[in-house]
Amino acid sequence: MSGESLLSVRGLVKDFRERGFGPGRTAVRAVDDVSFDVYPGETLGLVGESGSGKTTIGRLIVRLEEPTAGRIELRGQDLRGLSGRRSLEFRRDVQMIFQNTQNAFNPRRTVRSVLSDPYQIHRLASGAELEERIGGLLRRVGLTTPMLDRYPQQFSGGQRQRLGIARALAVQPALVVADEPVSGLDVSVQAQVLNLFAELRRELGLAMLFISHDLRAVYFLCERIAVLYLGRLVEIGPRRTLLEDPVHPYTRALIGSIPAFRPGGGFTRTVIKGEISDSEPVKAGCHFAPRCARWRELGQPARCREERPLLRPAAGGGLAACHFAESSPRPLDGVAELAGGIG
Amino acid sequence: MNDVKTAETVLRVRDLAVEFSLRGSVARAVDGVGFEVRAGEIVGMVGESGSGKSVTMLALLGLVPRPGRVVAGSVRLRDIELGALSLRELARLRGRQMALIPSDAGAALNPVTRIGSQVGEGLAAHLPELPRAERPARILDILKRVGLPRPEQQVRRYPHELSGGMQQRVAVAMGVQLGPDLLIADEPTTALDVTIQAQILQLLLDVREQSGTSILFITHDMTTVAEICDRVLVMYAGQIVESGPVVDVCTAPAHPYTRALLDAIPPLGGDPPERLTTIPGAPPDPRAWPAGCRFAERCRLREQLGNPDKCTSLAPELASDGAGRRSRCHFTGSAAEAVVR
Amino acid sequence: MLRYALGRVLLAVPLLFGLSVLSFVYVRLIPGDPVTAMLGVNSNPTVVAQLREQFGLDRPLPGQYGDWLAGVLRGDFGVSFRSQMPISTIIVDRIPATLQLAGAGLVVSLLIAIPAGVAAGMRPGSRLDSLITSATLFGLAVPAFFLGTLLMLLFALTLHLVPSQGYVPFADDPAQSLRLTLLPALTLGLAISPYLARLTRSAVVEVAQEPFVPFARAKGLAPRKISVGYVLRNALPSLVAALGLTVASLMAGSIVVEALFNWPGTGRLVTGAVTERDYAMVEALLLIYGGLFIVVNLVCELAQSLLDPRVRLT
Amino acid sequence: MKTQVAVLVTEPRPAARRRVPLLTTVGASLGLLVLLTIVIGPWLIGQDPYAIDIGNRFAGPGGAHWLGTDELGRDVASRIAYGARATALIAVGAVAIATAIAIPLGVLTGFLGGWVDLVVTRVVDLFFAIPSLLVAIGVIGLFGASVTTTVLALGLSYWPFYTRLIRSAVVGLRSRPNVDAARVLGASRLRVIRTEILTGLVPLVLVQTTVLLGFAILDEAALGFLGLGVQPPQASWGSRLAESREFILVHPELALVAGVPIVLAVFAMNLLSDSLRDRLDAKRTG
Repeated sequence: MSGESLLSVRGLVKDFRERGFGPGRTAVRAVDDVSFDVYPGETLGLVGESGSGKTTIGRLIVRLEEPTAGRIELRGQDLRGLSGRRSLEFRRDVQMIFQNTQNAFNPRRTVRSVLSDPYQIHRLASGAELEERIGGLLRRVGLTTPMLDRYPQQFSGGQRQRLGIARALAVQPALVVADEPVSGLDVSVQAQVLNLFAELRRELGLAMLFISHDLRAVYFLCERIAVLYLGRLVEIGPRRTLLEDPVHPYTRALIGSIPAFRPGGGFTRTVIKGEISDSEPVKAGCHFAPRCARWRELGQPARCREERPLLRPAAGGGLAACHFAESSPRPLDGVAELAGGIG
Repeated sequence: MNDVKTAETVLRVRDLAVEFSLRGSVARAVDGVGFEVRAGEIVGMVGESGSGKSVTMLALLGLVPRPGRVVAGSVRLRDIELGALSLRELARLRGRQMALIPSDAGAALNPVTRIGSQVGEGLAAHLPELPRAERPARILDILKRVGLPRPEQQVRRYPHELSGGMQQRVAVAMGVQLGPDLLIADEPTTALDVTIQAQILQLLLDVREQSGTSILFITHDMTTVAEICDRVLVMYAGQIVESGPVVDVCTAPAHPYTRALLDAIPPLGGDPPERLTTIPGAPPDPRAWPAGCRFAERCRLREQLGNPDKCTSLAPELASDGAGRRSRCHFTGSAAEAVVR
Repeated sequence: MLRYALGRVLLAVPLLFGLSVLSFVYVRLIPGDPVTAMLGVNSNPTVVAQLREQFGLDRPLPGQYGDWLAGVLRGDFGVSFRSQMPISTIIVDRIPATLQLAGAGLVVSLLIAIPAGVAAGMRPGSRLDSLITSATLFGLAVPAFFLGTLLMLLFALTLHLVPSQGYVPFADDPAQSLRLTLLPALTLGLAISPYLARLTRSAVVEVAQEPFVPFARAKGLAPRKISVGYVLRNALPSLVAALGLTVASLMAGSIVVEALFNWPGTGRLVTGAVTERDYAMVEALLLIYGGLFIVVNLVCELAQSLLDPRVRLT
Repeated sequence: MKTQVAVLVTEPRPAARRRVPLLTTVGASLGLLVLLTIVIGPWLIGQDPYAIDIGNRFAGPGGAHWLGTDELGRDVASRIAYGARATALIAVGAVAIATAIAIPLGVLTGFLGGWVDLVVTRVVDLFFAIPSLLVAIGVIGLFGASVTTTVLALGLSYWPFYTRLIRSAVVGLRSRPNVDAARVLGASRLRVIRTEILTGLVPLVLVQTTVLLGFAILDEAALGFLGLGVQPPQASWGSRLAESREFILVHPELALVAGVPIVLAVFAMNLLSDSLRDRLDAKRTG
């Protein structure tokens, strides 16, 4: 991860105001001062549980939402206040793949009509050339041209997600934001779609922000992984470091709660107490403190409640936001075993 | 857990078949499913969407929605033949001897009824002899047992005021409160965050530990099966294609579908592979199951064996190896293994 | 909850205000001069001038509106041009008859529609559902006056069971009053019930598809408990809201039914006022009908939120 | 308990399986009958609807007068057939007016949201608060009763409810991910409205058109009955009712004969709209 970054996110904040009237409405901070970079050709995984703000970050980057504060830069150009033609050019650079395959398409439009959109909007092709390019696009994602006259609901979930990928790739973007693209798919179909992603990346040199709650899918596809908790980035680093030597207590808990797949090994998950919802986060302090095992081990130091931990370099080339990152013992003794997969 | 093999049988399902007739065509969603669940055992039922696992579950409960209908088979719970029961008797049995834990408790709880009265409904329906005055104590007791924090406050709340994990705990409480012989858990953790999943699975294991309840665990996730189940049933295209002890099935799958399913799981750790192993194609249409093996079209083993005709012409039986494992494949065994390795 | 209720009430205030402006402006929209429109072109100029002054038409509009609104708030809607009587007196005089008809009609329609809608909605696609759905589709096609004529022909003119037309105040002769109410109420109720039955059915169908219904069955609850405690209870909030909207049909239906049965209610006033160009009366009736609709729907919305704990939070 | 039955059972609602074909056939046949009455009815009957024959009042059906004669000795059948033309014209015109207001306004408010939505929706609510028949009566009160004002009155009485319907549909459509996808591709607002919103409104508008046509026929008749619709002697279904009403106690059969075509036509519309609803619903969920 050297060289110029393609996408640079700095101090991103997004507040959502409750619907209603008057000044009594409370604002929810969905994204809280998040910064990271995506480099050309790289895939960054964004993991977190519900309420972590991962989807909002994706929507902010593709400008479906406007940030409350912070900068999003593409190749050094600030995206705020892009207008007209420049905004359209940006759309060619950054595309999105959506989660819900059922609703991601208009059920009343044929595949041909939907896939014509990008070419018509950006005036890239028309007539016979348009036809040819749509056909090529469809073949590229593993579908066939006779499918052009069908409606999206006549496809299976996996095929529909291929259509979603085709739609995003039509404008040949430099960066693709994929929001939970494989959740809701069966395991075998999920593997097909993940392979397609891997293939496209290799061949097109695509950079990708891959948003998912599924650490297995993220680990397969992403060189680097960023972990979010309640709107904040708590750890970011190369995938192996993050998995095998996580620094932040939440990252450890998250990795520990994933089934390791060691048949015969029994139930070995780390069960962390409490839920996101019942820990009223102290704005000034660490959001994870109320559920943090290390915080309890260390005798509940006041610092965790009073001072917001900032991202600092950690061993292994990553960054972590924890006051007591250094004082921690190595997390898992059986990393090699965990890594074994199913052979 | 150790004496599971000798324990008595709680649930015995034989040749179960469920059909859906629609616009003249008939889809046999469940076709000849048979299995047993023994006392204190957790049996996993794994399959992808359309495999028939959910319809099987609904058939066990006698809740197959129209236009579906159970056309054959027998379901015995302990010594009761469920098919012979009247609707009223079946209703009395549901929730008491056989209980369901739903996949999405948030949607399965009645949104307009307080948690306490909702848990109490089961008591009122199944234990009418229990004095009304004793119900609140029973309700609090069971909510405490499932680890619901501050149950005295929660009983007065509505479902939407609880988090997903808390809702799921309430659903578990409803399932276990009358000490059922069999608990059917329908993807009980799919809708939850991974840290909460761990909590709920731990809870189910605790329930089994404390009360010896058998659990039929329905899921699409092989990794969860591997860690909490004793035995596993793998379903494909309306049939069981393989069953056996979890460790055996997961480490040395006998059926090519099971193997493919396990291979498709992205490995966690080390250097990831360039590509994942996938299952080509899609499951067959339930309105026209193929004559031979239903997995033949997508089967790698068949390809490696040179596409023998037998696979497409003759439907394989679910053959037992005599040691508690069954597999629905013509080529299970050493000959095929030799070719594959 | 209080916040929600307060918000709802506050939303109704500008609506009522808007309605008053609309009713006021309506009369001023009449092409040309309202007085000339009422009296005809060749009318006596002295009378015209007198009337103009009486209506305050010679003063600026905001002032006119202010006076009119102040009067309305005191219950004074002005004087009917035709009868030269205070409009409020006329309307108050007519209200009991309309309420009696509308109330009885509503009861009839509820008695038919709720059971029919629930029966159909509980088992969508069943024979019973097909039958009820077809019946409602046919019922929706039968105009109130047609239905009323049929009923009148059958029960009054052929069987001579009840009088065909007329009205007696309940206080004067309860028995006769009820006998006379029978046909009009039946007509009104039957006319509205298909609409209400369809609303009930769709509310029930929607709830019956929710996952908590099969889960309730899996818990072994009795079918009665499920249909009442789960399906009907969850459908209730939307039913109450639908009932609020039904008031509009009730009002429209009563205009026609009153005309058919010579029923001396406010509905007769509406037709009379329009044909006789009694604009002050039209103005008052618009305000009263609209205001009633707004208030009834406000009450229904509040009741709906009381019935649904999920609404209370917002 | 989210069952995967839905995956298998492609029919979204088990409802309306056997029902649709039969009732659709009935609806379509009735609709065709009404259409034939409008197009060739007058020619087929071959009687002048305005020819008065005082000597032959209240004649029963038979002979040259298929449905008998009315209080002025005019041919009832031909008055109904000619009246069907006027009524159809009024219904189509009223629905066209309501649609022309409701679609742009509903799309504008539902899609843009914000203060435009807030303000316009309040105004719509205001008109919605007045029962539609009352609105129609009010419009007629302003401009007097005629064919033109009836069209206007009915059109203006339907738009508030129709606009609300369109708006809420648009709000639902707007939040679907396919709209996000179009925006991310760089589609302008107008393009999003054209490709994602308007296409999504097609089923609703089709269904509502048939529903409103039925309403309009009923309301034209109601206005006629109240003496506020098309004025006699001009033939329309409503004016036919107005004429027969005077004799309702003596010759109620005249009112009934006048009502039957209304019932049949509206029933046809209702059946068509219902089967349309089922079919389009099924298509949507695949």
